Amino acid sequence: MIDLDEFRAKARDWLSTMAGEFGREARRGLSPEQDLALGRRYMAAKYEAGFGGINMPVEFGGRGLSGLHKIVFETEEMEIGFPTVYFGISLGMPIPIIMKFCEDKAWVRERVIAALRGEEIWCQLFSEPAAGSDLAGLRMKAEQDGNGWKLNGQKLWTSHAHLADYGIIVARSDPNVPKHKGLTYFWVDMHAQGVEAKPFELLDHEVVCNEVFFDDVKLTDGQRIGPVGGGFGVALATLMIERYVAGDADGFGPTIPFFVDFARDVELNGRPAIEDGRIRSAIARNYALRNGLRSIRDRAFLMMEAGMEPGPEGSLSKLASVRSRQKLSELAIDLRGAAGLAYDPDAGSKEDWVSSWLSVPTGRIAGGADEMLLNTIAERILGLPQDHRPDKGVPFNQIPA
Amino acid sequence: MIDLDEFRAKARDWLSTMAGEFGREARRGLSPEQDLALGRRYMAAKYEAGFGGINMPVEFGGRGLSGLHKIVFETEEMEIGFPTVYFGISLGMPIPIIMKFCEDKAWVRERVIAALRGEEIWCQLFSEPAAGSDLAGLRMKAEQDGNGWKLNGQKLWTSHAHLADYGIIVARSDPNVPKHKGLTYFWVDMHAQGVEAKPFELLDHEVVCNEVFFDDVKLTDGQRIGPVGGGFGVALATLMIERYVAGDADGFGPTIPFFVDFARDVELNGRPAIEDGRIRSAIARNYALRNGLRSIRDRAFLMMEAGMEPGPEGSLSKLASVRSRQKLSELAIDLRGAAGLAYDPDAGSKEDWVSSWLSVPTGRIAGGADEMLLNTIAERILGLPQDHRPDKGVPFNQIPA
Amino acid sequence: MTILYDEAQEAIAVESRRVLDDKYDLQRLLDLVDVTGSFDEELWQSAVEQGWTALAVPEQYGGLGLGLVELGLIAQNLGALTVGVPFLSGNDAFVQLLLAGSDEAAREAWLPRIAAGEAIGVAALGEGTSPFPAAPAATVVDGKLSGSKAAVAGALKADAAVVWASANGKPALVLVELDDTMRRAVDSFDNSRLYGELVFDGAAATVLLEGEAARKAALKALARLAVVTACEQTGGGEQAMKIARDYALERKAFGQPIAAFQSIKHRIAEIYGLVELARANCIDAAARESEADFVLKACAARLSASEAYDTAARDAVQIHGGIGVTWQLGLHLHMRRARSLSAELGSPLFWEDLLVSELEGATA
Amino acid sequence: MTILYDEAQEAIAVESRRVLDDKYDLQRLLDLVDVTGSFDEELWQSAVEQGWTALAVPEQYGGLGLGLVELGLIAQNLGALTVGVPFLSGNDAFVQLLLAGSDEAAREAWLPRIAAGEAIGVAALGEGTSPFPAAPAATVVDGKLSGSKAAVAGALKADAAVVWASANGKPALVLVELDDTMRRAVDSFDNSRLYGELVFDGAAATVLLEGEAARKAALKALARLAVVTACEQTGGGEQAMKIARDYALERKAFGQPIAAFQSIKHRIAEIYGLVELARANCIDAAARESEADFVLKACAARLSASEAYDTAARDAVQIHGGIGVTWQLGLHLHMRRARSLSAELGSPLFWEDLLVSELEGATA
Repeated sequence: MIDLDEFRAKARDWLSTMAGEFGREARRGLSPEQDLALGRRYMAAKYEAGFGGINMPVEFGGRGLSGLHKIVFETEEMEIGFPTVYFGISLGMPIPIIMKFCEDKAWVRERVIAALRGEEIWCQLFSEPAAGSDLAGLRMKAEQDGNGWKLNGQKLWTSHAHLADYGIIVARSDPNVPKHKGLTYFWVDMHAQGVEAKPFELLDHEVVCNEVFFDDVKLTDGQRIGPVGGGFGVALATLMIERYVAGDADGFGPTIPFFVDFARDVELNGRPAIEDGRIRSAIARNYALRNGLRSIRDRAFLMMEAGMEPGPEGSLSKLASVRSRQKLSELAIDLRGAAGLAYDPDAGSKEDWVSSWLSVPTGRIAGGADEMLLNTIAERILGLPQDHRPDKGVPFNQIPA
Repeated sequence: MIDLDEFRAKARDWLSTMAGEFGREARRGLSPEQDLALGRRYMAAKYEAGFGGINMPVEFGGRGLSGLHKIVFETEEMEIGFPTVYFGISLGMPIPIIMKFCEDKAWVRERVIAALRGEEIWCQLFSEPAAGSDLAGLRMKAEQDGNGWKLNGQKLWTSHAHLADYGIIVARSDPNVPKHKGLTYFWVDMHAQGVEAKPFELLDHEVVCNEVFFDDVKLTDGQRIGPVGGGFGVALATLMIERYVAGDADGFGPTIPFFVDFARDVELNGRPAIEDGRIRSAIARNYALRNGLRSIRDRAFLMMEAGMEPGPEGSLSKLASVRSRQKLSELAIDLRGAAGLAYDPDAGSKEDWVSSWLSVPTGRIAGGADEMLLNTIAERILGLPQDHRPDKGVPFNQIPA
Repeated sequence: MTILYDEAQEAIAVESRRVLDDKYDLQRLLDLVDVTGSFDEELWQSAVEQGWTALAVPEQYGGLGLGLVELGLIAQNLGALTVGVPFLSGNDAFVQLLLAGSDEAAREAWLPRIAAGEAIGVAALGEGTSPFPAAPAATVVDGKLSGSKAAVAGALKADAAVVWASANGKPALVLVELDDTMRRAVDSFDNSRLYGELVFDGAAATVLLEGEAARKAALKALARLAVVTACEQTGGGEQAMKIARDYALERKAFGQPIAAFQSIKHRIAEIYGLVELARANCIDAAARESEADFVLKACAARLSASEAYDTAARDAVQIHGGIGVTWQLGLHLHMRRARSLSAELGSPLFWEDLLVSELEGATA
Repeated sequence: MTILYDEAQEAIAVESRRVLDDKYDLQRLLDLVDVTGSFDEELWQSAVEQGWTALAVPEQYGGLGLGLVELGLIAQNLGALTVGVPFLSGNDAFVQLLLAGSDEAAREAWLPRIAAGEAIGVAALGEGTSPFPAAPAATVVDGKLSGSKAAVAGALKADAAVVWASANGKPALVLVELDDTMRRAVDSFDNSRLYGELVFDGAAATVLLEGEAARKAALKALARLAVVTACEQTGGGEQAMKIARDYALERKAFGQPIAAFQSIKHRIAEIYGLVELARANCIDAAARESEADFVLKACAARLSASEAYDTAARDAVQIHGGIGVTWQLGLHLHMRRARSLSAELGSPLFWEDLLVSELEGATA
């Protein structure tokens, strides 16, 4: 297998040749449709260049390298701001799940390659209006229908569902057993009769999430993934895949050097703000926090490289980095006083404090709200008791709504 | 009734004549025994001067003035640092309770006057090893014994029990009913056969709290306060008395002006620390917090004076002020760096940062831990649900220990 | 002045809230967010009809002659509903500065129109990042004002401004009509605040006050602006707290309302504490306008109210989970307003510094 | 240097903890708190026997020639048990400063004795409230040192010090034997740190380094001291967190372990996060000693470890309720140690400023 440093060098070379056509600058001012089209072309180019499906098995069209190779590539790729956002979930969870669970290998290989090339997009239909943090509380109904199944109900928060060709979905196949036990997992064709995705706007006008309605949508039993009633287990396996995805110590917001430059420019009491103790404190504290997160990540990489299981402290990354980003963004805006009131909707959240501040609440919720992450740390790492759960062991249809 | 301003003026006059004999300076270097003896003499002088039992009924030996008069006097009194600490609980809860509930009025009058003059001290025997925040979880056993009762068990955290002549106590008279329902309330003679108070040290060597053991201690039924099984109600009434006692916006620690003076003296990077933004922030934030608490208190006084019920926001006082004191004390010590390591055990916690810092954890727990205060605000003021309580409605002797 | 509300004040609080609740329209507010220069004209008309513009104008100029306490009660209700009319505090600062000067003609010209809702005034004190520069760069020479002043709420629709400027090497407060003034509109994340920089290029300016008298009057006007804004922030914080509480009681997860989880429950209790401290500081400050420590108290109100609203808005969104970050729910209106009210009068750091300076003055 | 521990390092961590656990005696530690000039002699003897004094001394001077990573592992264990022997970090700084200079005779005289546990050294850098004054007031004239240096851990028992002083108008590092030096003992809230001010009145001083070379060596020694101390703080924080966790699992209220209440549960999880960030920064810094950004990384370790220990100690006491504030439980040993380790190397504010200065240097 190609050595990591050599791989990084190759990746950098290739990425730098792509920056002009597909990078941050090339995307400025594009409509969402144009940006998606650009993204599809970039994915195809990436696949041709041998950087698609880096750690996926060769038999499915991947490159058969390690997860570390993938992380190295993506870290470099993120710097340049390519239009990859549409394909992250698609390739992150649904594709690995169908590779792992679906039996028709030829069909899977077709799907994987189409997804890697940006030709097809998959979405993940988990959350519902009454089932967010409490995933097992979902109500989407899956009924036996002849040899197959019939889906009825509503999903919510489904990212990119309006762009998606396929989806993975968890539904309730048996309401008479406790809630974790009555779920079954399927893949669905998003173009099938009865599926309707309605995108809606987030607080910064971003259109990513959808309500998705299922009205008597027919599935074959071949679309089932895992056993009947075993859907919660497959869902957990799906979510576990997220665990080793590269985080960002800056919480996907501006970096500390970016803040330092800002604090040199902006004035406080007629002097550069960076001379003020409060600003120095904010810089130092946030630097220390993010340096710690980077050190944790680096150690995890080294352990994976050495064939060891990384420590559980990796679960701090999103929790700590996004909160750090939120506070620093607020401070930056306030520091500018009346001059901080302006907003440029086209600015990116890594380069603009207002954009960062407006989109950060989504980051604190997506992929596990702070409160759920704290529970996970407390329960799984520290062995503290689960919260009281009145719904535990109660048949789903007897839990008061 | 004497007007408040006139009363304040009279109180100030009298207090200033007492400062030399009984004030902070006079107490410096005294042994605990000497300080207590001085305190008893001060209480007697106060009673003679007409400032004892300010808001207690005249029939019991009090002065029959309003609660506001009492608060005005005590605010002035606190400034001078008299040795009143031994009598605060005694006069604060047990004496009002016996005035309210005991039927032998002549006996009550004797006790009240003796307590006001500092001749007798009462303690409050509530908490136990397994019953702190969860008072109703107490285990002290009260068994019917002929016409009277017999107490067996242990109390904990009883302030001044080793100095006390009498106490009020809650005990479990019936373990077969849910825990709030099986309690009965009594007064006890602390010199009776079988009572043993063992004082112990807190982390700053202060000796206030006791373990108190009861070994077949006999009581008459006349010592019962309230109905059999009605002890929890009387206990709550006792705790409610605390509610309108004057708080201290400085959390019984150093004031903001004291910190300002300190921050002018201490150097940071070769300049007075007060010029640094972080120090200015700490001053401003803590000033704003404490000014808010003072405004809440002043408004409560005015409402009481106008015959209205003050708002529930008074319950913030201890929670907010003691946390503010803790953080500011830590900052002050750290600011001095290596020079902040010295400790003078004789210094008071309103005038010395290390003393304040060492004793502040007790303040965060005594009179309701932060967590309990937040629960009270959430449940009683905001109408949020009670925590899950697996012991609710379960007979006491069936709750797993 | 007492810190207990009298009956008339209680009535103002209740009645103004009723009017606002009647007029409240979430969709209208959402529509305003993205359009620079937009505000809620319908609601403003009601405000004028209700006499809110006349409230703190002296009776001799056609006003009701009421004070900071009453104004604060209205501001609190405006804040609670994140209304799209940014004129109350600016008008008041404008009125106060005219009253502080000695130009009776200017007062007679403007105050009745302000009271009647026919004109809108602002105080333009800040420049760059500073809400109150010691030596303003805007300069008056021979009655002509040049220079630019930082974005002020309401500026895009204002008819006149009192401007903090330099004249003859000393600071001064000058009155300027804005008919011909260039306004650099700010495309903001909270557009119904009508933010605009004012750019003066030889505008006719009447000097109201000069030197130390001007500085004192400007500082006091800024402090009063801070108190009115703090009331607005307190109202916003309280409302965000209540929205979070109601949602936490209704939303269930794991078989119980999420309010039963202490991470939610205690957080709401902490916000309650911040809101009550802010309210207490606002009441205290409003009652001490004529005292020597008014600026100090105003700083305390400003700081605690900014913290309360900021925390309430941030946590309310977080407590809502996914639904909290949707455009349509509109909870982001509180998040936006919390930030805009915090930034528009200068950062908390400015107010911390000012508070300590006042405290140092008092204890020196 | 890698940031994964190798087998030898893992062994040091496990073995040193075993030795310390064997020797741990709460009552002995409690007895030390109030007695100025006391320390845990028995434990110190074990430390010497275990070779911890020789650990980071080069082999040519009778040491084991190991580095900061190994030292940090021992420090972490010392911190976990709030031991009463304050010599590890001071010895190390003393050794490092002798190594930085070029006085081979001094090295040969002192390093073998330090390694053998026969002598104790300290670095006396601070004065007044500053842990590292730019222009030290202590002055060397004609080989005689005068002036006083701020309290240093271990000073009351130290045999020699490297002192940050001024010589010929330039900063210098000088070696002084302390036999005849007056030590102003500090009656402290954490007496087993053996704090004493050193008061020099014409003590014989050997100049090790002068000028910019001295400044660089002193800053690097201070940074290394900060990393060793940060490891000690991290160990203390982790232990306080575990004590709180164990108590919360065992203590019941309202019919369930208090750990089931989110206010307790989430607080412990937050402390876990702080401890892991501190550990990660310590590991990172220890591995970068020879890099240009070592001081920067040391500042990060110092700041996050101070915060972690402070929070862990404060919250552990609070989580314990009443029992937590008793003398006899001894949890206050963590509270005291958290404070003393935070203050003895200068306040967090100093380290914040230093971190930003380093960062500004790096990104300028």
